[in-house]
Formats: sequence, C-alpha cells, structure tokens
Amino acid sequence: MTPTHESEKPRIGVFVCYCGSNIAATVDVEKVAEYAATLPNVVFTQTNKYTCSDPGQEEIRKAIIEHKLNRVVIAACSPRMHEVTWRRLLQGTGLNPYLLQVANIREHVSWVHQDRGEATQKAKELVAAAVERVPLHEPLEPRQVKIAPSTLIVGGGIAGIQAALDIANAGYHVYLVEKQPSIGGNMAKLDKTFPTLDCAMCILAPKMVDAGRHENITLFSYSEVESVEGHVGQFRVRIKRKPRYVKEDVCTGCGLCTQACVLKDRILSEFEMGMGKRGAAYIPFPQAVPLKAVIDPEHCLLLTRGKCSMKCIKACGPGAIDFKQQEEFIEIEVGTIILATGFELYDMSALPQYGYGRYDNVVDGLQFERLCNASGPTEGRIVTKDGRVPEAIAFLHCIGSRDENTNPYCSQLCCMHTLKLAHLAREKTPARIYEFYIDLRAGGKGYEEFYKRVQHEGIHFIRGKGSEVVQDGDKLIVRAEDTLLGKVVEVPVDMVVLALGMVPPKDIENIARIFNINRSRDGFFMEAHPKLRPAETNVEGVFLAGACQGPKDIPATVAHASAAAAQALSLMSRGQATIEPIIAEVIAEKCSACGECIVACPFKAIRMDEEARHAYVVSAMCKGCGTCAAACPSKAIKMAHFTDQQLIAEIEGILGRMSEYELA
Amino acid sequence: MSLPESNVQQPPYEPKIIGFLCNWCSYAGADLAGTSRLSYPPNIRIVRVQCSGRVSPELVLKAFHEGADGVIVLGCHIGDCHYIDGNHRTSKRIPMLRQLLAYAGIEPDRLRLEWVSAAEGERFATIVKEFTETVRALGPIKQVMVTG
Amino acid sequence: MDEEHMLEAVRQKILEIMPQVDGVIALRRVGKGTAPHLFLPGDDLSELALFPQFPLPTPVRIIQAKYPDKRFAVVVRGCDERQLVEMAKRQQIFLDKLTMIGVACTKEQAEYCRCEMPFPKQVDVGETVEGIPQTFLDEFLAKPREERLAFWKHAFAKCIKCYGCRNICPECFCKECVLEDNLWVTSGTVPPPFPMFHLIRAMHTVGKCVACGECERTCPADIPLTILYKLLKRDVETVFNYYAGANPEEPPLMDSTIFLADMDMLHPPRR
Amino acid sequence: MNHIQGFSPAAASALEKIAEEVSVCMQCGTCAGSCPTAPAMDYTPRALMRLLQAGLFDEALHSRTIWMCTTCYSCTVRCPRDIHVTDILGKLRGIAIAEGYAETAGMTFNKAFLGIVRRYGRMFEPELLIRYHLRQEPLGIVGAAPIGLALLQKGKISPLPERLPAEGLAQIRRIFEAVEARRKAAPARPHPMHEVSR
Amino acid sequence: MNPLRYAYYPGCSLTTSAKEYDRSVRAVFDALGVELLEIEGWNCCGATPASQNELLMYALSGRNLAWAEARGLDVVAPCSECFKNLNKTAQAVRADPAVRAEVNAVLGDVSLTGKVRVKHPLEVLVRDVGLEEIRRRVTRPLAGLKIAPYYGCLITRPRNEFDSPENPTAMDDLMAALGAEVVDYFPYKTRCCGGALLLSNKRIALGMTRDLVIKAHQRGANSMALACPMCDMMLDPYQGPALRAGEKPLPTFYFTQLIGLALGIDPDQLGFADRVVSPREVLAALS
Repeated sequence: MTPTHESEKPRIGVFVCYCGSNIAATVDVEKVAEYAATLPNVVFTQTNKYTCSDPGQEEIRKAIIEHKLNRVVIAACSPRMHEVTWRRLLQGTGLNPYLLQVANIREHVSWVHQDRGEATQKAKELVAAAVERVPLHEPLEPRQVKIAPSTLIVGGGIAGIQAALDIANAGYHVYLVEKQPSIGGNMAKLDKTFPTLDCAMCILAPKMVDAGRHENITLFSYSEVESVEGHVGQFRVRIKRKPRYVKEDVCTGCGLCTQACVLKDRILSEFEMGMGKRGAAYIPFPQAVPLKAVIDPEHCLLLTRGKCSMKCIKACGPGAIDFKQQEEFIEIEVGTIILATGFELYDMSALPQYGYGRYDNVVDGLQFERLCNASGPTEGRIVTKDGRVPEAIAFLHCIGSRDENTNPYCSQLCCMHTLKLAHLAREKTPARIYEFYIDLRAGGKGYEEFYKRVQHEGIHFIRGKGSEVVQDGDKLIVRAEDTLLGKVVEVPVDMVVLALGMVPPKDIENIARIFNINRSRDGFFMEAHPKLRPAETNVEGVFLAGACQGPKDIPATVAHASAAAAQALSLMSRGQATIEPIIAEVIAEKCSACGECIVACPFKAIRMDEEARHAYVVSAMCKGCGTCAAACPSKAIKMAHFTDQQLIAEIEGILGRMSEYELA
Repeated sequence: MSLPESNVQQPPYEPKIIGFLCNWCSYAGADLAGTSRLSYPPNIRIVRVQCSGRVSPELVLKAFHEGADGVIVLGCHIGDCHYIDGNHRTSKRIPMLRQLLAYAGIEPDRLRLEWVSAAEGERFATIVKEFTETVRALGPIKQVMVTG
Repeated sequence: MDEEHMLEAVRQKILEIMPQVDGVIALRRVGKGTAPHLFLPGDDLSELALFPQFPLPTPVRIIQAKYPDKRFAVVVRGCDERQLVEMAKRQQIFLDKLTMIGVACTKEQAEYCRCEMPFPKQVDVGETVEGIPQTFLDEFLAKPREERLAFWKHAFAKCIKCYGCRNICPECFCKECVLEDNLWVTSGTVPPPFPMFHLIRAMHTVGKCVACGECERTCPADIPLTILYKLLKRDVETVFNYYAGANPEEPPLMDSTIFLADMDMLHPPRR
Repeated sequence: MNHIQGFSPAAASALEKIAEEVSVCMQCGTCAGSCPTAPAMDYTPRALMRLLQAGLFDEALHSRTIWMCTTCYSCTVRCPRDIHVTDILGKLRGIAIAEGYAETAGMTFNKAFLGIVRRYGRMFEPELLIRYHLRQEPLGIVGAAPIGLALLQKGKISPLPERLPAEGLAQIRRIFEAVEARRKAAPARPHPMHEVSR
Repeated sequence: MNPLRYAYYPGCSLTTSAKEYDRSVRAVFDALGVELLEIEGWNCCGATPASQNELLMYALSGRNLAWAEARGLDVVAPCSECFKNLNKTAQAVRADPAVRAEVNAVLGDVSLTGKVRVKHPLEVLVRDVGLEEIRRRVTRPLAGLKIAPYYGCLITRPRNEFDSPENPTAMDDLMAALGAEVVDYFPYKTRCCGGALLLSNKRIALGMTRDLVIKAHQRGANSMALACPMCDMMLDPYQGPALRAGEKPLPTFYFTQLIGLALGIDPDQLGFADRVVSPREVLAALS
C-alpha cells in the first residue's frame, strides 16, 4: 500500500521520544509533542518511551500508514546514532527514507542542560526547525556501488595476519602491506605469552607461513601505502615498494650474505629492540616471512658512500643481490580496507628519573622479552649488559601510563605482561624479583589465576609506583613507597624493567591523513562508536583491527581483527554498498561557467562541459561535502539534502520561534 | 498557532546563537559533550552540515538577518577534515566575513570559527560557554541590524 | 605626457597591431563622455579616447563570447589588465586570444580613481606614476565601531537597489544574481534591508576586486563602496599575499586549498 | 536532575578546595618515593593525602609531615594525577598556624620569619635566629655560635635590619592586614568520608 | 640586538649572607653588556614560610613584580627561593583572572596583569645572552676545574619551560663553555639541599647536604657550582658541620663567580674571599 505521492501537501508526523528518562528527565516530552501539534503541516504527533525499540518503531510504522504521513520528524537522540534505523523504518513503509528529519534533543539538550524550562523550550525550537525543514526534503535514491571483492590490509602483525587469513579463507583476495622486511609485528618479538605461557613464535609462525603462502593473499613486505582515492567498493590504492636491493624471487633466505656483510653485527637491530646487532645485509629474525634478505640503505657502505668490497655479492650463490633496484609503485583497486598498524612503546627516556637510555641495565618490556627469547641476542640467558647473572631484578609498572604528564590512559595489558616477564625471570635466574605496582589489573580469562601463581613463585610485590632509579656503583637503587606499610623503601637491584606503556606508532598521523581517519584523544585511531562499532571507522569500508584502535592484548587483538574481517566480508559478500545520495548537482541554466566550484571541490569531482558552457558533477566521485555549493556565487549548485532552502528553513524554524518566545 | 508559554515574566536577555557544526568532527564532539553529561548554556541551537565548507558567508549573514545574535561555525582541525580539505575554504571565508562585519560597524565577535574534533567534548562545552557570554555582553543583533 | 600625445601613441600602437588581430577594443569619444568600441581594420581612429575611464573587461567578455575564435587587442589600464586576468581564471575571457595595449594612467587620473597601482604590468604608452596612498582607508578605520555602523546605515539607506554597482562590475557576470533572489535579499523593499544586499556583494569581491572604483562612481546615491572593498582587498594582500589579477597561474584565492593557519593573523578592529 | 555539581562552589573554604583536588589521588606513592624527608615523617605525603581524602583533617593538621617538607617540589613534578602536593602541604601549614595547633619548630620558624618581614619589609637573619632559639632550643644559640662567627668574619651578617622606607612599610603592613581579613572565616570542614576506628 | 635590560630583584640573602652572589651577578652582567635596574624599595618575597598562604605569597611577590611590569621590564631573581615565589606569582596572575583580581585588591593602587616574565640569571645567560656569546668572551678558561653543576630544587620546578625539571643541562653547558670539565652529576644536580629544615630539623638537613658533597666527590668533582643562597648556606658555612670527621671538604662557588673568573674579571671583585670553605687550593689548580 504506497502512501500518497510525496509531492502533494506535506502531512508531517512528529514523534517525540522519552528515551526512558534520558530525555524525559529534563525535557517535558508531552509539552513538546503538544506544541508540535500546533505547527504548520503537522497532522499527527506521538510520544514514545523508547522510539528505537521494536514496539516504538511499530508505533511509527502504524501511524505513517494510518495517517498517510509523507514527512516524519523524530525528536530523540543524535542522528549519528539512529538516523540509519529510522531511514530503514521509513523504507519499510514504502516512504522514501530521506523524507525524515531528526531533532537531537538528547545529546544536545536533555543531557547538557539542567533547567527543565530552558531544556523544554530548546527542544520545542529544534522540533520547530525540523518541522520547517522537512517539507522541503525531496525523495532521494541511494546509489548502489559495486564492491570490488578484495581487501587492502595495512600492517602485518598478528592483527593484520588474522584478518588476512579470515578474508582469504572466505575466498576474497587480500593485499597485505607491511612496512618492515617481514610480517610478525610486535608479537614476533615475544618469548612466551600469558597466561598460557605458549611460545609466541610457535603459535604465530604457522599463521605467518599461511599468510605468506596463501593463494588469496598478495604480500607486499617492506612496502608502504602512498595514497588512497575513491570510496567504499572502489578504493584506488597506490603502494610504494621500498627497494630491498635483493631480488625476492631469486633469494633463498640462506643468510650467507648476512654473514659476509662487512658491517656484520655493527648495527643495532630494530627487531632486537636495540639489544642485539645486525649487518647492513640482514634477515630480521630466523622465522621471517618472507624469508628474504634485505640491505639497509642507511648503513650499507655501497649505498651511502658508494664504495664497498661487496662481499655480499660474492657470498650470494644464486646472485640475488641487485643494487640497481629502484622504488616501485603499484596501483591496486580494493573494495574494503583494514588498518592494523599496531602500537609502539612510549620512549621512556622522556622520564630521566628512571635512567632509561642512561643506565645500561634499565630496559623496557620488549627489550627484556628479547633477553628471554632463545633466538634473542643472549640466546635466552637473562644477563646484564656486562654478562653478569643478576642477583635481583625490579619490574616497575605504570611507567609512562596512567600519568597526566605522559599518557593519561592505562595500557591495559602491561600488568599481565610484566607478571609473565617476572615469571620468566624467576624461572631462568636465581635472582630476587620485585614488582612495584599501583593496581595489579588481571581481568582476562585465566589472568587472576596466573597472578596468584606468580605470587606463589616467590616474587616480592610492593604496592607503590617506582618513583626513581639511581645508579650506585654497579647496583641500581629503586626508590618507592610501600604504600601498604607506609614506609619508603630503597631496593638495590642489578636490572630494572619498565612496563611497556603502549602508544600509537610515530607515523600514525600520516596514515590517518592518507585514509582520512580521525584519532581519539589518546592518539589511536578513532572507532565509529566505542561500544557498538569498535572495528568500524567513520569512513565507510575502512575498518580497524588490533592495537591501532587502542591498547589490546593478543586475544582481544585477534577477536578484534576477526570482527574487522567479518565486517569487510559482509560488505564484499553483499557485492554492493549503498552510497548516501547526498551529492551536489549543477543547475545548468543558472551556471555561468566560472569554474569556481571546480577549484573548490576537494575530490576534483566537477568538470566543465565546454560546449554547453556549464559545469557538471561526476556523481560517482562526489562525496557530498557541499564546499562547491558554498563557493558558487550565483548559488547554481544544489546540495541534495543540505540545500540552501532547507538550511535556511531550519534557521527560520529556530529563530522564528525564538522571536515569538520573546514576545510572550 | 499557539505561542509557547514562558513561565518567566520578561526573561533576562538571553542571546540567540546559531551553531553550524560539521557532521564528522564538531557535531560528534557536541554529542560527546552530551554523553559525558557536561553542561553548557542552552542558547546555542545546532544546525548540522556535512562539512564546515558547506557554510557560505551568505548563510551566516542570513542567520544574522533572521535574528541570530551570534553565529559560530565549528569544523574539523586542519588535516582532519573528512572531506580532505573542505575546511581550508572555511578558514578563509569566515575570518574574511568577520573583517567585513567589523569594517561595516558590526561587532566581529558575534561571529566565531573554531576547530573541534570528535574527541573534544570538553573543548566544545568551553567554547560554547565563552561564546554565549561574549554574545550576551554584545546585546541583541537588533541594535546593529534590521532582522526578520 | 599629456593626453593628446598619449592618444597619438595609442593610435600608432593600434595601427601596428591591427594586422595581427581581427579588431581592437578601446574607448571612443561620444559627446563629452566615452563608450567602448570595436575598431575594425581600416576604421577611422580619430575618435579614439582615453578619458574618462570605462571598464573594458565586460565588453571583451561579450565580444570574445560572440566571436570565440577571433583574435582581439584591447587598450587596457592597470585595473583593466588585472581584471582581465581574474576573469581569465574564471573562464570568462581567454588571454591566449587577446593582446593587451597597456596604458599607464596620468597623475590626475590616478588621483581621480585614488588608485594604488595606476599602471598595468606591461606598459606600452605613458609613464608610470606613483600610486596614491590609501590614507582615507585608515581615516575610516580610525572611527569607532558605532560611528562606522552609523556611517554605513546612513549610506546604505540611500540605496535604491538599481544594481548599478553590480552591472558595471566586470566580476559580476552571473546569469542569475543572488541579490535578486528573495531567499537571500528580501525583495520588494527599497532600500534593501541592511546589510544583506551590500555585505553579500562585498563578500563576492573578496579575492576578485582590483579596485577600479567604477562601482562607486556609478552609484547614483554616492555610496562610498570602495572603502569596504579596498579594506578587504588590503587584508587579502597582507594575510594571504594574494594580489587580484597579478598572476594568471594562481588559482582563485577563496576556492583554492590555501588555508589560513593562524586565525589571529586577521584581527578585526573591535573598538 | 544531575547531582554532580562539582565539589567546590566559589565560596568553598581552603580545606574544601584541598579535598576536591585530592579526590583524584590514586594512592600510587610516587610522591613519597620522591620525597627526600619522607622516611622521617610520621605520615608519608601519600598517607597524608589519604587522611585528606578520608576527611581526617585534624590528624593531618597534627602531623609532623607538614613541617618536614622542604618545598623541593619533587612530588608535584612527578604526581601522575597532577596534584600540587607541595602547595597543599603549604596551605595545611597556614591552617595549622591559624587554628592554633600545637607549636612545632617549623611553626616557630615561620611565625618569626613572617613577623620580621611584616616589621621591616625585609629579612633580618640575626633576629630570626634569636627569636627561634629563644622559643625552641635556647642552648641551640651556643651550637650555632661558631658558624655565626665565621659568617661575621666574612661580613655576611648585617648588624642592623634594613628597613623599607615608611611608604613601602605601610604597603607591607596593609598586605598582611588584608590577607588576615580574608583568613577571618574559619575554614568549613567537609564531613569525614566514613567513621575511622580511633 | 638591542641591549638587554632587566629589573633586578636581589632578595634579602643577596644583601647579607650571599653578597658575593650579588657582586658576581652584577659584575658578569655588566661585562656582558646586560643592564640591571634594581627594583626600588623591593620587599622580601616571604621565602618558604610564605607558602603557608598563597595570597600572602602572591601579594608580597606581586608588589615587586608591579614595579617591573610598570616599566615593561622582565625580572631577574638570582635566589632560587625568590625566583620560585616571583615566578609562581606571575604565572598564577597571568593564568587566573580571579587570582589577578584578588592580588590587585590586596595591593591596592596597582593593576598587575602577569605579563611580566621572571627569569633566573641562568636562563638569561644561557637563553637570552647565549652560550656562543659567552664562549667568545672567555679569556681565562677554567681548565683544571672539575665542576659538579648543582641547580638545587627550585630553578626548574614546579614548572619552567626553560629547562627540564628532572635533568636540566643549562648550567652543565654553561660551565663547559667556560672551558671547565663538567662531571655527570645526575640525579643529584636537582636533589634538595635541606636548607628549609636547617633550624627545625638540623640533623636531617645536614645529612642531605653531606650526601650531595659525598656524591660530588664520587663523581670526581673538585668543586661545585651553586645557584641559590639557601643551598650556599648549607654547602659553604654548614658544609663543615655536615661532613663527618676526615671527610674531604669540597669548595663551592656561585656559578656567576666562575663565569666572572673565566671572563677575566679580577677575583677580588667576585667575592672569592667571602667563601667559608677555602677555595685557595682549587683556584691554584687553575693554570
């Protein structure tokens, strides 16, 4: 039963929501509805306890049909929350979804104003604005866009690998771009994982190998995304492949060149977190995927000074080394994108009182992991810089986290990570182990049990944040207050391990700009909604996986990565995405072909029709920002759903009512 | 058409403020101020636009002409714009309009442009408080302009 | 160099260029005034005129639109040349089909127009003279805000909405003008309600106006429009380092991606 | 009705303002771990913050802690909650003096010091030493004699106080009186958070 | 660049127990062409006791700042305690309109805005005059001196942009620029000397002082540079009582005395004779 033809006289239904007490607490919902009934073109009003609930929506559906409504105003929560729900509801009744206007009387009224009179008055005016605007809404048909059945995944840590495998196993193609020479990310650096004490590499390597070999995954290691254009379903991505100076198809990963390199063991290895050395030609770690050598352009003598005995070339049997390799650029088109760029550790040298970067034996969590790791610089022996087995080790929690002067947030997993390190230290050395903590946060599955186990292993827990570390002879004195005893303690130890405060990678700002994502206050990528949509972003078709969205341990990262993969798959399996029909359109007869809109368009989506002497919008490229409509001097561009008439109607709705208010 | 009853006799002068907020950053920031239950004066009425680049000088003048005592335009920080650089145009149009208002003898402080990200709920509330007091001090737009 | 000599020099220039073009757009003596005229090859040049000034960019636009493939020359002063460059940026005239004959304004002409740069970049005839310092702008700014407001309310109250200022301005080439749209400027009332009509037009001059002063001279109500437009022009020059009509390659200011990083660089007079 | 009105209406007393600032303390102990004299205190700075959080103001004002503070600001620099611990201890010293708590050595020092500043506008160290030792440890003056002599030899002790000109002194006196006038209202005590076994 | 001019706030100690600090500051600033205008009728900043009442501290310091602000001059305060009180006052008045109103009410006929900047001489020398400028004018490099640079706890705390509160380096660089060897004195360079407790808790105060001297010796220093009269009271006259029998004393100097020496100013003008711990042996080492 299709309702009346939209273009006839507007018949507006106004639905005002209680939202339980969220709105009703400070806004007199009944009064607002009463007032709405007096407004022009309003033929039906109704209030509702929970408009977004099924019964709530059912009420509206019934009203639309019974009262032949052709315009709907819903005064409730923010349109960014449920506008999509209401549009789907209108669609269900056959009414075009864009003949709707939402008045935000919760986030912008009831939750922020305490005075009931003022809040109710403001709610009335926002409803009046919506009622003034909605008659001017025109039906708009969302555009369908084909979704390319492929995904770009940025970042090859456990998050990127998990998402890649989920999508590849579902039969869609994945382009996995990893900045480092090998995938594996931070997890590859770990020795054991908590709480199961699995060997990190044992559970990660199989997934790395799968990802490296999967026929549906094209791996671009040692590469970065240069730029992204287009929109969901049709992202054109330009990838920069940094030159390895090693032919990947020829290199067998035997490592002879790395042994022959003149600078062998002379350069600090990033993978070993500066605890071990590598040559200019190197393979980051034995289980690297792809297992190929790479030559470091900043240190290799030939590449920097142009002269070297090039022992690597002589050592390489198959002749894989090629110093003439250049940067390569590859263009691909993908339907969806998943960002899995992970995290970095906070640079503790910004806190001089802990001596990080000054005293040899003050290390951070990942550096200590490398000491514990069998393929690490010390083959798993926990020893001080000068090779001594430590008699006492102190682990300091919350350094660089939960601190207004550095990072106010808690990095969530460093308590558990430090507990695990303490266990490993207790297991591998006779040393006395101390842990200086504020609140030991062990909330995950099996975490509290692990904490009890570590306590049981004789680790001394001191409830008090480590305040400073001072070198005295060959001992490091950790000073803190044991707040449970109310005593200041000074504990001499041989090694201090600072818990890992997690921060976004240094180049996150650049990545955010390339993918047009904004960032939350803590600097990580901002999710579409912290509670309901943690793996989505504001850019449709771009998803987040892992710690790039905020500190996460491995189980949460894997779950989050699968969530992102699932959402990408749901888009790709649908094959189509609806693009909001909010696009600009040039009114040809009004256009004087001055081209100001062409210059103003951020997406270069407007062209000039030379013969007809007027501009026109390429609708597929238009993203609906409206900059052109504002730039056009003769207002010859109509911005669908945000036309000048509609915005002015909204203003008149507000200010018209206000002047009345003054007269009263 | 009934008039909304006001339970106060002649109310003290409450400025009428129109806020043009961009959907992706400042509008989300205003929502965050709501979910964080911050409080700020109720004088601002928010009009949602897709991008601050949508706000033409003519639209701002129209808001004043319709009786707004203050107009504030809030957009994404430069570099954060969901539409790459829609806000670059805003950063020229609104300040130049302020200059024109000042030259024409209209208090430029009635118009303000700020960048507010989706994570800056507190900043939004502070800006609204400040701007409301600024406009309250300037008095009704009727003193400088024929409205309605 | 007095007017007669300049006229003679221009006639020489025209005769020189005439063979390469299909016509020369310049001013012709009409009674005591002047009017734009398309001199065709072989026409009598005796009636050629230079003063009083008339903005030639609009005639160039109309003629080029009518004869898109023809090549013309035009006798331009400084403001004409700069205006043609700005209009070229908006595809209204085509510089590649235009040869300019640059005429530097005389002292009196510069004073008459209160012109800051009374000469084109390419001067073919006349010697350049010093630009006139824009002291009247600062005098106006010295007035307190209330006085400025009263000044403009009084001035705009005399406006009879004849659209003269818009029609004479070469930059106002829109097919349909927002000033005539009731949505923006309430129609049916004279004078148009303060300040919509005049501030909308002022905003449309930002980054385009070359301060030729014609709008002010044309206004039957003697409204000193150039004060507003020149103040905005000065801001655009100082803050964005953008000189209207100076560089054809530069995109139109207000639409380009150039952004104002520090908003305090523009400090509107609050007093 | 949102009952979170924020702790301190404008007219909150000093103690109420302190209680509000300390409300965010997470008892991490960094202040105590950074404090040079904490080991000699009956309540470490952190324990003192806990007293303030619990509203046990009398115990806090009785403590030796507030008189052991050298105002070296290490605690304030490192506090992860950005609490100005040093300034809070300073204010507690002021309240302890104003409310006539038992006289401590530090209290004598402060009173003598400010008394001299009030009288001359500048410090006169000999009078400070004499006033302090008379009240606290009369024999101490003997102990300090050798140092006194050394300083005298080096001409580092001026025999007479340097007095500000009359007009300057009047301003100084007005400052002290104005500050005392504001101090008149005894600080209202926020009620303790919960009963604590004695 | 135009000559640097500052309002000079000596503070009570610099007229008595720290007179050589005052003389060396004036001599060095004069040699470097920096003009110091002593604030007329300056009053005591209230030192540590003033911290018991914020308004009292702001008013006492505010009175001095008002004189400088009226003349558009920044303030130089050599004594770290006075520097902290004046700087905290300027920052509070600048940041908080309520504080500004209250202070101006208490001061009466004055309207302080807090525009004035308060600087320790260390900041003026290193940031405004500049190390290059000073290095150029060194005529007698302090070769043979192994200096432990001691900042004390107040120059860069609680918050002062000019250097790090935990590990400041301005004095280290300055001493190095004078040609002296500078030992790594972290973290003791900002440790508290205990001065505030000299009378009320002598034992603890002297213990803190002794620790500083022992650590300086351990780090190989043969002298120490100070920047505060209260630290000087502990590390010069009270160094004797602080050390135990047989422990080697460490000559200490105001950093401005050492700069004066390096700039070739006559040592008598710099008040070396006023030092209690005799500097003779170390100055002799200066070739």
